Amino acid sequence: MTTDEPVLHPVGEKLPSLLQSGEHDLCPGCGEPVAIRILLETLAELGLSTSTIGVVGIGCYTAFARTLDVDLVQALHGRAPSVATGVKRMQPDKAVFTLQGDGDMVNEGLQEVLHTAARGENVTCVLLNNGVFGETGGHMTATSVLGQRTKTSLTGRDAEYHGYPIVIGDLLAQLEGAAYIARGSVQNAGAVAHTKRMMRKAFESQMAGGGFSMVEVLTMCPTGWFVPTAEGPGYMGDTLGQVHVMGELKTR
Amino acid sequence: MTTDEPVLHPVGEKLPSLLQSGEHDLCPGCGEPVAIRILLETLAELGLSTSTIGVVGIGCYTAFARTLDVDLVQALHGRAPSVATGVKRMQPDKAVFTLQGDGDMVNEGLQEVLHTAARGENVTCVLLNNGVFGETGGHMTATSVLGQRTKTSLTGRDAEYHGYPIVIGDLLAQLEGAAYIARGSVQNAGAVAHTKRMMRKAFESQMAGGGFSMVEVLTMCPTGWFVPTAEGPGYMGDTLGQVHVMGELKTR
Amino acid sequence: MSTHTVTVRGTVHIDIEMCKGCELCIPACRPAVLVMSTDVNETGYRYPELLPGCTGCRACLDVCPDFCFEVFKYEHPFTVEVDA
Amino acid sequence: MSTHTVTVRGTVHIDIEMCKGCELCIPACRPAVLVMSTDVNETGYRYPELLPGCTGCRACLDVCPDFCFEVFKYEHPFTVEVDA
Amino acid sequence: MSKRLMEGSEAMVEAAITSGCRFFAGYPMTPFTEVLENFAKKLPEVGGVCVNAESELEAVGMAWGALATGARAATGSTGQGLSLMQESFSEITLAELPLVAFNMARGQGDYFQSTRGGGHGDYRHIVLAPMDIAEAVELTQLAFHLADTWRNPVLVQGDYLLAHTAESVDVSPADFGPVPDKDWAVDGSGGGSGASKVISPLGIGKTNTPGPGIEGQMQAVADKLTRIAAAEPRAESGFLDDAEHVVVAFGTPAKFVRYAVRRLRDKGLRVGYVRPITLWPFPADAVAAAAAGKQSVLVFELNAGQMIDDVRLAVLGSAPVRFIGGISTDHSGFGVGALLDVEVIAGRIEEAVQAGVAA
Amino acid sequence: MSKRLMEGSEAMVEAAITSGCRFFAGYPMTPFTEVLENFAKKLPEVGGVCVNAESELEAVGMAWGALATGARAATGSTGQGLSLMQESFSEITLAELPLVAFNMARGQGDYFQSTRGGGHGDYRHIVLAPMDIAEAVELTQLAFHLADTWRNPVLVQGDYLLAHTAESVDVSPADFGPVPDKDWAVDGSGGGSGASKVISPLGIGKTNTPGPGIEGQMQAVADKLTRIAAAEPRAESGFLDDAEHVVVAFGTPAKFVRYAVRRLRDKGLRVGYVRPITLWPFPADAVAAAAAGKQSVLVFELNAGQMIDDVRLAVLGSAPVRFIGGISTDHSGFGVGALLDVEVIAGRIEEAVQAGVAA
Amino acid sequence: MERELLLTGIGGQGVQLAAQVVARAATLEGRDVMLFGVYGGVMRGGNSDATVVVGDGPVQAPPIVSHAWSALALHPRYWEPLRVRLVPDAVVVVNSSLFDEPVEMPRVFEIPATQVATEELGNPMAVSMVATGAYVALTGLVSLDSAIAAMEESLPAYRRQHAAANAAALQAGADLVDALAAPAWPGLTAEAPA
Amino acid sequence: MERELLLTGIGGQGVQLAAQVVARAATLEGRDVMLFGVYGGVMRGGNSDATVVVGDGPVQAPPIVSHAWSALALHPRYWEPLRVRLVPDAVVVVNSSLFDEPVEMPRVFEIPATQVATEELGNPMAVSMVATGAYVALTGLVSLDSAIAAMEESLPAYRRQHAAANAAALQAGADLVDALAAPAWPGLTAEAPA
Ligand SMILES: Cc1ncc(C[n+]2csc(CCOP(=O)(O)OP(=O)(O)O)c2C)c(N)n1
Ligand SMILES: Cc1ncc(C[n+]2csc(CCOP(=O)(O)OP(=O)(O)O)c2C)c(N)n1
Ligand code: SF4
Ligand code: SF4
Ligand code: SF4
Ligand code: SF4
Ligand code: SF4
Ligand code: SF4
Ligand SMILES: [Mg+2]
Ligand SMILES: [Mg+2]
Repeated sequence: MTTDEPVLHPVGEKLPSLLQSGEHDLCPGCGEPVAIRILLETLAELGLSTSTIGVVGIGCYTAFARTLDVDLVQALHGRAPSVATGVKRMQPDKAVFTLQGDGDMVNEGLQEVLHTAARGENVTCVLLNNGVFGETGGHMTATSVLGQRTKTSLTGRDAEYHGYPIVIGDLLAQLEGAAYIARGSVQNAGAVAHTKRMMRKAFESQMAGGGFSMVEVLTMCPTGWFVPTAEGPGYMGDTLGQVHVMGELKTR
Repeated sequence: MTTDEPVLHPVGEKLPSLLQSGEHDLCPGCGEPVAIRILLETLAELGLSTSTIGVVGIGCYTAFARTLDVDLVQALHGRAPSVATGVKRMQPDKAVFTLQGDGDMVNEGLQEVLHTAARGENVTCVLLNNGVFGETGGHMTATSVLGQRTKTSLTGRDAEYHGYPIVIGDLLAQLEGAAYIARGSVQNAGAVAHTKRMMRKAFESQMAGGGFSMVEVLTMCPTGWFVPTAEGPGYMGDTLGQVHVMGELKTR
Repeated sequence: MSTHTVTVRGTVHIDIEMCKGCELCIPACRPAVLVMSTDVNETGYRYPELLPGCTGCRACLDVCPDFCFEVFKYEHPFTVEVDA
Repeated sequence: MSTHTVTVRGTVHIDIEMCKGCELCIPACRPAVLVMSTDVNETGYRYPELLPGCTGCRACLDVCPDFCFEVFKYEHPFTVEVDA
Repeated sequence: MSKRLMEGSEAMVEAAITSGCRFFAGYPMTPFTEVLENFAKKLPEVGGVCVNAESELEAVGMAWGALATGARAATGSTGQGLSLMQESFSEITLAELPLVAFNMARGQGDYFQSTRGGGHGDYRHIVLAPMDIAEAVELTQLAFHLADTWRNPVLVQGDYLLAHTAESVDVSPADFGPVPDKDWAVDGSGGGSGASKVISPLGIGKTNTPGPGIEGQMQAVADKLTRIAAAEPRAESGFLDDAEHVVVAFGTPAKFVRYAVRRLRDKGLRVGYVRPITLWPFPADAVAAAAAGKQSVLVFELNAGQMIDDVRLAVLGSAPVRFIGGISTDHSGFGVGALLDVEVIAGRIEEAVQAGVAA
Repeated sequence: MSKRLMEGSEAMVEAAITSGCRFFAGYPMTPFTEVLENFAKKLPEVGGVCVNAESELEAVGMAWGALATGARAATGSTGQGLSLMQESFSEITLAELPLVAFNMARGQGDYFQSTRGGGHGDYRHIVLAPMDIAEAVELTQLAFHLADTWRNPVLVQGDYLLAHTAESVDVSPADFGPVPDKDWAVDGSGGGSGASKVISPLGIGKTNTPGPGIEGQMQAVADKLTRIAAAEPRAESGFLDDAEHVVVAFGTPAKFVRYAVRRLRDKGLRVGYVRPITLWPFPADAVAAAAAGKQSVLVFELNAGQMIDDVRLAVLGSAPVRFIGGISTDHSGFGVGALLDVEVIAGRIEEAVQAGVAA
Repeated sequence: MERELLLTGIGGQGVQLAAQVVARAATLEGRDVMLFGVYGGVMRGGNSDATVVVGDGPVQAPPIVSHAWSALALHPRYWEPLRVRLVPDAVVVVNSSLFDEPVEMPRVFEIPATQVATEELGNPMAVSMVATGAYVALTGLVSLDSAIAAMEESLPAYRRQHAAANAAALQAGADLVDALAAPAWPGLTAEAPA
Repeated sequence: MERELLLTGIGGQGVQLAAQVVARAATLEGRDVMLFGVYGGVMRGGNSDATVVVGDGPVQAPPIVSHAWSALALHPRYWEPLRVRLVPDAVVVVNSSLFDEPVEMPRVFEIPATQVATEELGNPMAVSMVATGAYVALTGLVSLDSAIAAMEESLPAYRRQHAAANAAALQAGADLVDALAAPAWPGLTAEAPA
């Protein structure tokens, strides 16, 4: 190796500019922080750092309410879309987003997000979909796919016993009030880059007054799935990713 | 006219066998009693009179809880599908239905019906969809269509201001747990007959263990729409009927 | 006054006191043998009256929100002469 | 022992104390210049170490859940000899 | 401004708007519906927003969001709809957001829900119970002021009669003096500066500006509630001077009671009344003072007996406390029953007084 | 059956199942989650059903439906989740369905919610507050019995410690004697007979068999609650004989208090305790008896002061009542804080006693 | 001083409009007013009652009054429960066109309101305005001018075209009675109604 | 009579298993037992504490005890807050392999548990079992036999294969100490542990 002092150009900061600290208690191999980085970078790149209000749901990601360097409102489990509605109506020029998990958005708060979308509310909902209630110990949620392992479906979700998953992105895409709906993932670096473009489009749509937008991000939960961290992305691709398929589901 | 005493065969009883009284306080020209007749006749014709439990929501139709000669549980506004779930799980051999309005099912209880459907719960939800909260005075609901007149949209529902309608039957039909979803109406005698066939199929599906079924019936609410009773069916055809289109939306 | 012949296959009993005058039964009747009264019932509503020519199709019963109709078919249809 | 030549376009700083050993960065690195340590950090986790040949693509940074990476590109790429 | 004839719902909405309320969300329910209808009509006229929320849960969530931006905002329903909001009511109190909520109740059965906090945990809402429309106007305006002053929710408790009676009233803006700056509100400008904010019931802050933590937050709110309890009790009383008996009642029924007491005075009965205007904080001192030395304290409320607990806690055994109210509603359940009659009430007071004298 | 080592959540679930509970629905929330998990595991083994409901609102609705068929059924959550169930709690009480609900609370801040009815209207749930697992087993079994006896919901109030502590316990079926027939339950067979039924909170019946109407139903339930209030108060007490001071506490913290009192007795302090086992009906007579002639009544609860109202209502000024509890939780908010320490509690009792003597 | 007026009739007769007219007229005259209407929803033929209290200071009476100074009875169907709430010498204006039995009270004024509206005015919708005209003329609770102004205020936009006919009906009612035969306020002197 | 045992260590050392073993063993022996474990979730290196109380009748102590008769300390990191809750003459078994500083209390038993587990048994996962073996041998709170049976009961199905190694570790721990050097119950006499 040469020993000269070569000139270095930073191409990736350790922390996104909108994160006060990288420390967190989330599990090793968790996909949520990765998705949050995408969100924060997008906001900064769109110049929205000083004109954004986020509304945070309740799940593992809630821990980030302390570290995101963005004005935030902490909502109750499931209620973020309505809170975001109230925020947006009073601050119509600001970028308003929610950060929710599948338990939060698709179980407890299914009605909230659907009505918000139907209303064509001009906010962006960000869904971190891992198919489990991570925070309470990895139980099955309304998005867990058939065959998926969770704490309450250790041998895989079974339609007969547990019912069928709700493919929330597709459902939201049905609603006329929805302007932009897309589903990405943090399965690998390519997916991250792809998802980031979706995130950008969603906020661009909001800032253009397009109506409701939603970016769903499939995230690994090795803890709830009972898989080694390194196998998380692969397991996700084989299970969640087969049903909640990546792609833009609605553009307007 | 001849004056002989000719032989008469009854072809239509005044009251369905499952109705204790035909008196009710619903408005002139209301479509709800017509839909309820369809439901009751179907139950009787399928031989389910003594093995049916109904769960009634809150709306104008609630007045019928006193007169339906069927075992009933009165639920709170929006909550009937969960109550029906509890009933069905303990009485799996019985026919279990809900009777709900659009305000009840699609506003307050949207989440309940979607989760019940996704779970593939083997119950039949009957929706009386008039696009208004009739009971509280005719306000716009989540199913009111663009241009529809209601107490809160006297000049017609406007997407920009009021958001878009939820086409609930179509949405439910998306869910894998749904076995039979159909939309009829009581617009005229033909529609009544057609809707009755749908009602029959829904209960047949339930009794065969098919999973979730739903029959949506478009009903006139001349009071909430501010139209003369005789114009109710026509107005319905021009508004609600254009968006919530009659037909079988899912069969399995 | 000219007359014409009408076949009568059925008939209806109308509980006029139950009627709320909504007129939904009127267009439901294909042979158009229901017409609204000029008189009102106890509650103040006009109600349908039957002209000859009922087919016993029960369309009126099916669309009436107030359970006013009972429908019958004659075992043997017959004809009557009515004013045109 | 044979050697071969590797072009170095970038480098990363790894905050090994932040690392929770999930190994997600390992397959993310196309040139496969990240390998897990045999040693553990203060909290007891193994962590990635950089071999020569980084391209500065920031894939590791993008997939790391624990904000361990800082990525740089060299203004002038250079080559090194490494053991095969 | 001269007096105009207005229904209670309309007057309260105008009062809210003169107080600067610019956001409302609600879901129809008798007898609250007209409050929503009036907000829907009048807020857009002043550049405000009224959302016909899809349910009570959405309604309170929307108000939460609007409040977080520093706007004056409100929601409401009947007690039944408010039951659905209890999780939010509890946590919004911990988050110290100045919500105003209208409970157009069915009868007076919601006293416990309103005053004890129907939700989980330690929290209280200031509860204002007007007896008629003129007072409803005044207390609605006060509600927004108190909410902002204390950063605590305030409930305006009415009923079917208050909503649907019309009175000639004057709704002019009221000035209660300044309220603290809303430097806690979020407008989105804090991002990236290291000084962004978070509005949370959990006592969290940011890494750079840590919050008090959950225990600290709960304790801070509890301490504040203790201060409110000392500062804000309100009551009205009458005919106490030489009274031997005192009747306690609140809300619309108190207007019946007051009228009945006046009639009984005309008949020579030495009876007075005290009317809690704030249900929480309960005007325990006023009630205790009114009860002092009386032969009996009679409690009239349209429920199975709820405020009577607070009366007993105020009186603490120093005078006998008797219940002369009860459940009363018409067939609709809207809470306007046979007991809402001055004659009946006067009769119950007389009976109780005689029973007391006999005993 | 011999004793087995079981966590509280597991023991309560086994107790429920031995009591014939065959339906459960719930939604995870710490520290209630394990109750749900145990029901999910054990109910299918006995032919019962546990539904992982999609939210608390669904959960209570499902239980409502199951109860209507005559099954023994339950739901639960933490106080926060129960806040979402308040509309249903109120109305299910009016519908007279024998719900059992578990509140695995975070601390003791839900006392008001549990005892005053957090929802609208006049209703009460019987509230049982076990102090440890053995008692939790017994009271869970009693809960199902009381619910059926009175056709009224019963709440079993626990906390983080109760859920997560393991004890060696014996869960054998308990026999509390017969309960009334469930002739009101629906099984679908009534249709077409003219004798079909309707289960409703609104007091309606059918045309053929009219109900009492809404006022009648509300009054009937209120009257029943009065009878429950007389029949069902339960309390435990100790060291009262020569005591000069008495401490009142409930639930798990009462076990700390009892232990602390015992230690203080060893040190010669003349202090006793009384522990409400039913929070509603509150054992006012037992507390009043315990307080009679004492120098002070000390109330320890892990909240800002809620049960103290009931203690004051029981004692009615006949002895000074002092609060020695407080808000206390760890950073998670789960309610296990620094006050849950025998030393600290004993210290507070000693201090209060000395302050009382000094005063 | 407070003056109470109870109104009763059935759906469709215009009871609520009559109550509005009196209440708004009194408001126009600077009095304090309270108005509470109870009506059984949309159903034709149902009960329609209302209460108006007019005071010379803030109204002390609660919205449901148990002792009323006067009544306006357009239809006998729901008259009885209202009658028991009148003071013994209450001023009672009765639509004699529909009351078969005479009302046995000391100060009853029988007005053939339905007959006047239908036959003289050719306007069956005007029953309540005829009776109201008579009531205000008899009592002077408010002036006829105020009543007419109040009637115009009370009509929703889409009914403004009825204003003139209603005014005529009020006048016709007033013309049926002796002005101030039962004065509401002390010191009122009889003038010809405007 | 009640005997309290506080356990402390860090995530991964097996503290919760050790607590289970003692609690279940006592249950097997017919004693009344209470067990409360607090552990900081999934994170490696976090705090892992537990409390066991064994009684000869229903346990009176609350789940968080402020005066404990004994302690088992596998790691020094969270030792201090636990130490203050011990009675002055508490029986303390310390994993001397990881404690740099000696514990200054009258009845401390230093057991090189990590060293024995790693070096002698070649089983680094067995640290807590070695220490538990020593503790039960020293105190007789439960018998070693019961501890072994309880250990088998405590293993989840997918870990049953570790039973023999754990049994050996318990025995190895017991062998490190003088049996009943600190007897838990009155009247216990020293026998060679089984
Ligand atoms: C009303 C309510 N019910 C239940 C909970 C408990 N709870 C907290 S987080 C959570 C699950 C969160 O799941 P998800 O949103 O998918 O987030 P994840 O933990 O998977 O990131 C639940 C059920 C709660 N906080 N509030
Ligand atoms: C929780 C709750 N919110 C509001 C209401 C008030 N409410 C009663 S009926 C009704 C509307 C019913 O609408 P829908 O179900 O469409 O029936 P319809 O009256 O149109 O037949 C409402 C909002 C209620 N009963 N409960
Ligand atoms: S439980 Fe799952 S979602 Fe939660 S932090 Fe751990 S891996 Fe992430
Ligand atoms: S309001 Fe509408 S739905 Fe209700 S009874 Fe009248 S017409 Fe029917
Ligand atoms: S039965 Fe048919 S033909 Fe006869 S009246 Fe009715 S609709 Fe007309
Ligand atoms: S449909 Fe029925 S209610 Fe309507 S007019 Fe005909 S008979 Fe009367
Ligand atoms: S920047 Fe790219 S090449 Fe360099 S270590 Fe990271 S992933 Fe590998
Ligand atoms: S992805 Fe991050 S946390 Fe995971 S092993 Fe690599 S550096 Fe460590
Ligand atoms: Mg999740
Ligand atoms: Mg409707």
